[in-house]
Amino acid sequence: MSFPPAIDIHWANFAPELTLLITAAITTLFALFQRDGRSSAWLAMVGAVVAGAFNANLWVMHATSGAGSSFGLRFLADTPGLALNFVILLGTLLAVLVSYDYLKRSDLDQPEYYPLILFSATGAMIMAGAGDLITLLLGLEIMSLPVYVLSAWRMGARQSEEAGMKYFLLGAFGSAILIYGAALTYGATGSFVYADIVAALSATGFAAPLLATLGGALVLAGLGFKAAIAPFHQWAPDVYTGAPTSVTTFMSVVVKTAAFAALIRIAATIYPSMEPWLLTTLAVLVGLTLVIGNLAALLQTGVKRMLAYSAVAHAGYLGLAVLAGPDGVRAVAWYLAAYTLMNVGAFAVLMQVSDANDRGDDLERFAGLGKRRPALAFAMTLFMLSLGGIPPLAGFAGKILVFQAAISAGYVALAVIGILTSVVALVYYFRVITYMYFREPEYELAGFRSSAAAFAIGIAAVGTVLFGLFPGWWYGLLGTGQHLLAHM
Amino acid sequence: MVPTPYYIAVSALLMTIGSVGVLTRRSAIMVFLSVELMLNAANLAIVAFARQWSASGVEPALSGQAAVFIILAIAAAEVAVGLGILVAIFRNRVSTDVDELSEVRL
Amino acid sequence: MIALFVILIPLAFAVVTGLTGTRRSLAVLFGLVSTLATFALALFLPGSSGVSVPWIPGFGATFTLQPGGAGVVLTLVAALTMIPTVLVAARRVERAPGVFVALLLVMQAGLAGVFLAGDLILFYVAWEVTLIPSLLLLGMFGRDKRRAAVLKYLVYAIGGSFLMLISILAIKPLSGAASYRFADLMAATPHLAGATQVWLFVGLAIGMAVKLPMWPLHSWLIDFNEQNHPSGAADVAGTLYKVGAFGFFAWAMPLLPIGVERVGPVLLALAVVTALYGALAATAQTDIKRLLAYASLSHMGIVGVGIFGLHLAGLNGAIFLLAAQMLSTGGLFLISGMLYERRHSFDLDKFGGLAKSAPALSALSLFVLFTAIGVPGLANFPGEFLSLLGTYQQHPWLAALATLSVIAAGVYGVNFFQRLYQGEEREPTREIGALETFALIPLIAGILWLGLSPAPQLQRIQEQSKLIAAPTATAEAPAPPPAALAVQAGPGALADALGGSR
Amino acid sequence: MNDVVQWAALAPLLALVGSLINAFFGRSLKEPVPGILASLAVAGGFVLAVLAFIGLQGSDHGVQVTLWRYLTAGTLHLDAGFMIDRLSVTMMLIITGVGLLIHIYSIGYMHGDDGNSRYFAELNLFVAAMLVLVMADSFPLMFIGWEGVGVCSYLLIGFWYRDRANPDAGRKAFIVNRVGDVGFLLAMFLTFKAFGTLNIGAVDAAAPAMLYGSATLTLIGLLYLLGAAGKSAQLPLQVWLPDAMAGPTPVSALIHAATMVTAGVYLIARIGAVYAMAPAAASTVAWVGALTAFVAAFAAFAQTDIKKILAYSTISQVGYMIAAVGAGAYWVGIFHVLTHAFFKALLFLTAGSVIHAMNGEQDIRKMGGLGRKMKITGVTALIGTLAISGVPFLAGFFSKDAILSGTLTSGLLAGNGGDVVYILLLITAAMTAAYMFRWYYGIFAGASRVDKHAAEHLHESPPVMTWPLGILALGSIVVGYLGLPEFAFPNLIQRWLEPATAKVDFNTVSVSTDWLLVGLSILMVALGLGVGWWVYHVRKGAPVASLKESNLAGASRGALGFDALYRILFVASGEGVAGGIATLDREVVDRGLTGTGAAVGLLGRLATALQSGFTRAYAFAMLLGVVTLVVVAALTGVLK
Repeated sequence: MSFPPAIDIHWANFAPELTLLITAAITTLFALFQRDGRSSAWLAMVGAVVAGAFNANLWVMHATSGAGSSFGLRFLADTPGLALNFVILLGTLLAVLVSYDYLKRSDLDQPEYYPLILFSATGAMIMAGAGDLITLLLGLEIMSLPVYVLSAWRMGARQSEEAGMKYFLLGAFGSAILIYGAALTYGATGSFVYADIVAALSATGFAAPLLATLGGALVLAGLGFKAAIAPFHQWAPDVYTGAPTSVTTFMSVVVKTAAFAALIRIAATIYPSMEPWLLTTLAVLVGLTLVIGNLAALLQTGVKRMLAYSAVAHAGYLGLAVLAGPDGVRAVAWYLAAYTLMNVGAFAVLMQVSDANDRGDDLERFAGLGKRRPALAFAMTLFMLSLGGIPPLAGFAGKILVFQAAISAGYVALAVIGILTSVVALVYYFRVITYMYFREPEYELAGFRSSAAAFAIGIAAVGTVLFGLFPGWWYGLLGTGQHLLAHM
Repeated sequence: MVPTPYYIAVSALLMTIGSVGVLTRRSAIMVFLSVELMLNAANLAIVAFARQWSASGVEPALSGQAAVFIILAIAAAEVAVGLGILVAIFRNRVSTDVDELSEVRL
Repeated sequence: MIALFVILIPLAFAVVTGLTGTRRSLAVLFGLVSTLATFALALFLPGSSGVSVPWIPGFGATFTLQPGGAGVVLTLVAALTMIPTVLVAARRVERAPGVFVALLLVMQAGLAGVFLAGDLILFYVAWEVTLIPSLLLLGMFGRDKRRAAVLKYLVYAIGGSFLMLISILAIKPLSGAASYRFADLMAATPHLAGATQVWLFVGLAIGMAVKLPMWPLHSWLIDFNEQNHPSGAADVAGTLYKVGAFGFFAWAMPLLPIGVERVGPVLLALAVVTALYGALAATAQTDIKRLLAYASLSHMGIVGVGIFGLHLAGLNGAIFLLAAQMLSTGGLFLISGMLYERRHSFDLDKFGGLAKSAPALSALSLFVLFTAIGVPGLANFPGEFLSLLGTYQQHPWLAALATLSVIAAGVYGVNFFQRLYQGEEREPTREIGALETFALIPLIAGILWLGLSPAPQLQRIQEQSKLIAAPTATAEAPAPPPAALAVQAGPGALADALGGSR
Repeated sequence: MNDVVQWAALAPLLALVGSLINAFFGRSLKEPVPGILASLAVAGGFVLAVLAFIGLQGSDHGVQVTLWRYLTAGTLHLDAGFMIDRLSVTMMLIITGVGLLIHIYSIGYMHGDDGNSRYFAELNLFVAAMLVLVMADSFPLMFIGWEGVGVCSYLLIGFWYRDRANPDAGRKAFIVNRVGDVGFLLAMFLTFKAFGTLNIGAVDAAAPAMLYGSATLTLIGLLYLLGAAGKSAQLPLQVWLPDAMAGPTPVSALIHAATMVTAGVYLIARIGAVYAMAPAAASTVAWVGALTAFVAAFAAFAQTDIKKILAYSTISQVGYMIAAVGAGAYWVGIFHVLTHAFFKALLFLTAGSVIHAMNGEQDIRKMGGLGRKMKITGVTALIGTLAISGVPFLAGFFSKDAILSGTLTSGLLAGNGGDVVYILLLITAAMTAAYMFRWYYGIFAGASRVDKHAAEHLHESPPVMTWPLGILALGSIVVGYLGLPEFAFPNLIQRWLEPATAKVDFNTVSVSTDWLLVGLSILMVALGLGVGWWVYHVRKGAPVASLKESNLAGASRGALGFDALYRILFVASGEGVAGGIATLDREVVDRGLTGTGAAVGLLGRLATALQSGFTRAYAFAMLLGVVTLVVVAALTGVLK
């Protein structure tokens, strides 16, 4: 008869999340007195930076004193969690930057935009730190609900509305499945806390393996939806395309980061002690994701949609590392950072080229960009090559990390599929370069220039290069105190 | 007392009904209600399990019951957001037919 | 340390030159300064120390440069070849010569990285880094059908190298090596189980066979050369980029002996096919660049024959030929560019009788051409000879087959010369100009240098060949005392006069 | 002593320098400077050769000059080194001596040609390469010279490149020679396999220790024979030489008569030690020589081109030499190289002088009676004709006679058909006399068939051309006396060369038999000349006129149709194969990628087809995924 310890609340350990939450609240109130979102954008950025500072402080503390937690082991502040917090905050910051002028241009500039971003980011960070299925669920919803709204931000534009509705309905469906999975797991193991679940599963004479695996499978499906792993991915291309590009940017990096943060944590702790077939099935799904994402992207003529599918494809690459379980954590965390940089960059460049209503994103738009906007074109080249995994850019380092994780875990065949599909991937990424440099201009360019976006693109580009040239430091950092707290 | 499997059977039934509803109904509202059904299926399961665990003394039913409340809250939040979007769309489409939301494809 | 600068100098100049854009004079200046400096520095590579710093700790990748014998020779010759290439490019490219030169310099840096890398991951990085500029050169400056060529080149190159990457990533975890440094891998990988070695080797082999290039993975090469900028400069760079053979020689084969033992024979057979196939196809071409492309394909076949024969002589010869053909094939591509200048076509039928008004050009062309078809005394011969000689010791029949390509080489060689320079001249042509002469001088000097005294380079290459050569090949009966029926002339005045050694 | 000898190693360098000077500055020099420079370079070489010759008198050892390390690979260490011994010095003397005369002659012959300096550059380059060939102490170095002379011959045959026919001839020569080179290469590979070295001296030294008649040695011998056949225009690679006459006549004299075509003979003599251990290979050599001699002589009859006749006779004469070295009579082979160098060079130069006088006319049917207008040319031509026919007391007589007896008495050929070889060569001797008589008579004697226009400015050539004729004519008489039959007189050349060549035992025959053999060959010569006289002088060519349309004449004219055969067998089929491969590459190998691309695209369509846009469809897909997972879970659960 073991009763839970008196609830222990370590505020410090979720200070970053708290900061962001508070900022969000303030910004919301603040928004009441604003006509446009300019000032709330600044607030949001400040909040993100402060949260980042707290996160850094936590990082330094736990680098020395092991990892921290709160609410029992229901909320964790361990290396992967904190690292991914950084990634999420980076994504948020960049998303805010690229939104800054974009919203104004395509007059979507309501002040409520930024608070929603912040709420969503908070949820994402909670997911990253979740050590318990219910916490995870909370984070998931806090993250998703604002995004549903943001997807439909372009009121009156059918595409955007459709995106919002689709995303909402399917999202609700997905989380319902996830919740049921949580319920069954609870039924099997008697707890929502990963640590206890693991303990129960690995205890001798464990009663209900079937129930547990059922639960695990449903949780996998639910998270697979957020992570856009086939066959739970189909919402992604549509929503990414329909939503305002700035929102797509945010979704494609922050939501994905959060989803994989949760997935890798579970895959590294719970799944290994479950039926092995679960991971095998996941491997099959990952392979499917790789093939579908890349082959579909190959056929796209619209860059936005191409990037949407490429996001699916990258879910596949991340999946490779997820399969590796505990050994994949570092690779996932590293990859997500690189992915955030290059993906935000790519979308930001797209915004500069396409029309105010997000139409006109087709490849012809990029024709001759190398001559008209050399800097922009060069940045895009970097992002495309990096997404394609060409050294010495961030994407390459990320790729070798995830692939080696998969290979070491024995998924060689899957790795080969991944490699073959990434050949296809390079073809469609390089196509953009082909248009920018090897063709003469065909359209008049919608001359949209945004210093904020330019700044974001600059950060992304520099980051892409530096992460590529010196992958060591970030990977090294991820190695410090390299253990999952929930694993104890 | 009623053994847990019975509850689970019912909740599974609810779950199935819910998901079938999601697939079959064309009105966004009905689809959404079906999702709510699924959530409640989960809730039912959780409380049932919570009772079982507390009975077998592994842990007090607290965490399970807390979870249920959280989930109820989540459901409520979803309703709010969902209806918001729904209303907005209804405004300029005068229809809640899910199948009309199929312009973005390929 | 020198190795590092051999890579950094061209990179730095690439950035500067790229920014000059359309300023031709600056492109010429920077290009020449960079290439000359690099070459001068490369002269001191032999015996220079390497560099090794951790790069991705925990993953096992290090930034290690280890100037090995073969790598040094290839770097040196490539650096020499780059001098005229950059010069021609800077003078001949119509728009944005600066960009063209910059891309060439990036390629040079990448190649140096490939040749000098002492870490498998770094090797791969350099290998890929070199690909991008070559793609851009083709795509930005190529001829009208360039986009199809780019796509084809991209798919072949990337497909190959990505599959290679799988093996590269797998080789460390599977072998449990301490890092990707050559020495560490060498300590572990040869003990891998046979089956593992085979699939690892196959993975590497696919990537390297594409870049060798080896039949039937060669078809990117033809369009690549046909569609590149008419100046031929980009083709030279492409020629230098045929690094597959080096990859086999420096990495795949020493690391995976059993893999070589099992898969090598297949590759040897393919190499023989490549040698004959290329040479025969070349005899049937009417487009100068296509002809040269097939001809160089045939050379690469010979290189392959030499390497997969696993005989010390063959290995030395193959790498030597790889270096020599940089000069000869490179020279021929530059000459093709000069010819295009004169007739604005690569169609052999548009030429003929040029020897009348351009005797010097025809003489130099003949010289380079005969180098290319392996006329002894010139640069290609020692490589070709040793490659075939070595492999003959192990696989007489295959080597004999490959030797037949010598005949076909003669055919396309003299066809080429005859259709360009002999016969009645249609219209008078410009004689070779100062720029063109300056462009060819370094190559011809190099050809004589390698052709007359190949021994020192062979000696260097041998440092690495030893790691691969089949034991039977190295342990030969010592040669009987030379010239038993001849009296060694005492320290004669002549030998001293000629500065000869005995 | 050695020091004097080793300076000979500079000879090739001299020629090379001469060549380079003419190549770079020749165009700015005006005639006859290039010619004089070139001649001086060769003259220098001749002096060095003579010095070496004197230097080698005392010792019968050679002198090894090592310049620098050339190749190295494991146990294979090759130096760029020269082997100056009696054999190579003899060749050097021929090359530089006869070469010098031909250079001088060329000054006159190439007068006014706009390629004058180019001509001398290439000619000098040839001399350099030829010297390297004979002086090389290792096979690869010899191969450098070997291909070098091939290249020069290619260039000089196509010297007048504006007329397509000439470059074509050069191309043919080059490619056929490449076939031979493959033989040479393979021979070297096998040599290295068998001997572990490529140093000629070492191989010669090691050969006697090998297994007598072993397959390896035989194969090595045959492969070198293939190389020799290519260079020396022997069956089956003889086809290129007649075409090679497209080059300037002095070139034909130097390269395609005196020196290059004898390289094969030299090669076999050089490695006689190997053949001495491989009787099968040796007798094959002899047979090839004899057959070639016969076939070429037969082909010479019906030719009407003043130079083609000489070309076939060259092939035939080289056949004699090859037969000699095949029989193991190495000194004899070289002896015939020497005499042949004189009288064949002479004949070519007289032909050149005639062509010069007739402004390029080469058809002997348009000649006749020229001897009356061109005294010196006529007389020297007569001497050459008699010498080659083997008329007693002229050079050809002694060397040919030595060959005949050599083949008959050779121990290597004993039981391998030495006697048949002997008879073949004997008959060929008669034929030689006959067709050479036709050649001479048709040009210089009999009634003139020269047309008026040409007849007017018929003139004797300038002294710069006639003097070399005189000297060569003199040589064609006296050099024979270096090799008087041993059984009766001291044979200088045999004693000179034998230390430098391999020993082969010949069964000795009685002096009387020897005399008999001599008589027999004289008889044959007389027969041949007599027939010629009867046919062309007495009957004014009537007998052959009746034969003109016969198959025999046709076969002779077409040289037994080797060319036609090869055109079908190799040229056509080769082009076919090449074209086929080119097409295959374009249409099949190249399309491979396109196919894959299509397949990928198809799969992609499949993936996007499911992207219908219908929310419920997506939900269905998700549910499908869930159900699959659940079912798998259930199954595994049940299976437990």
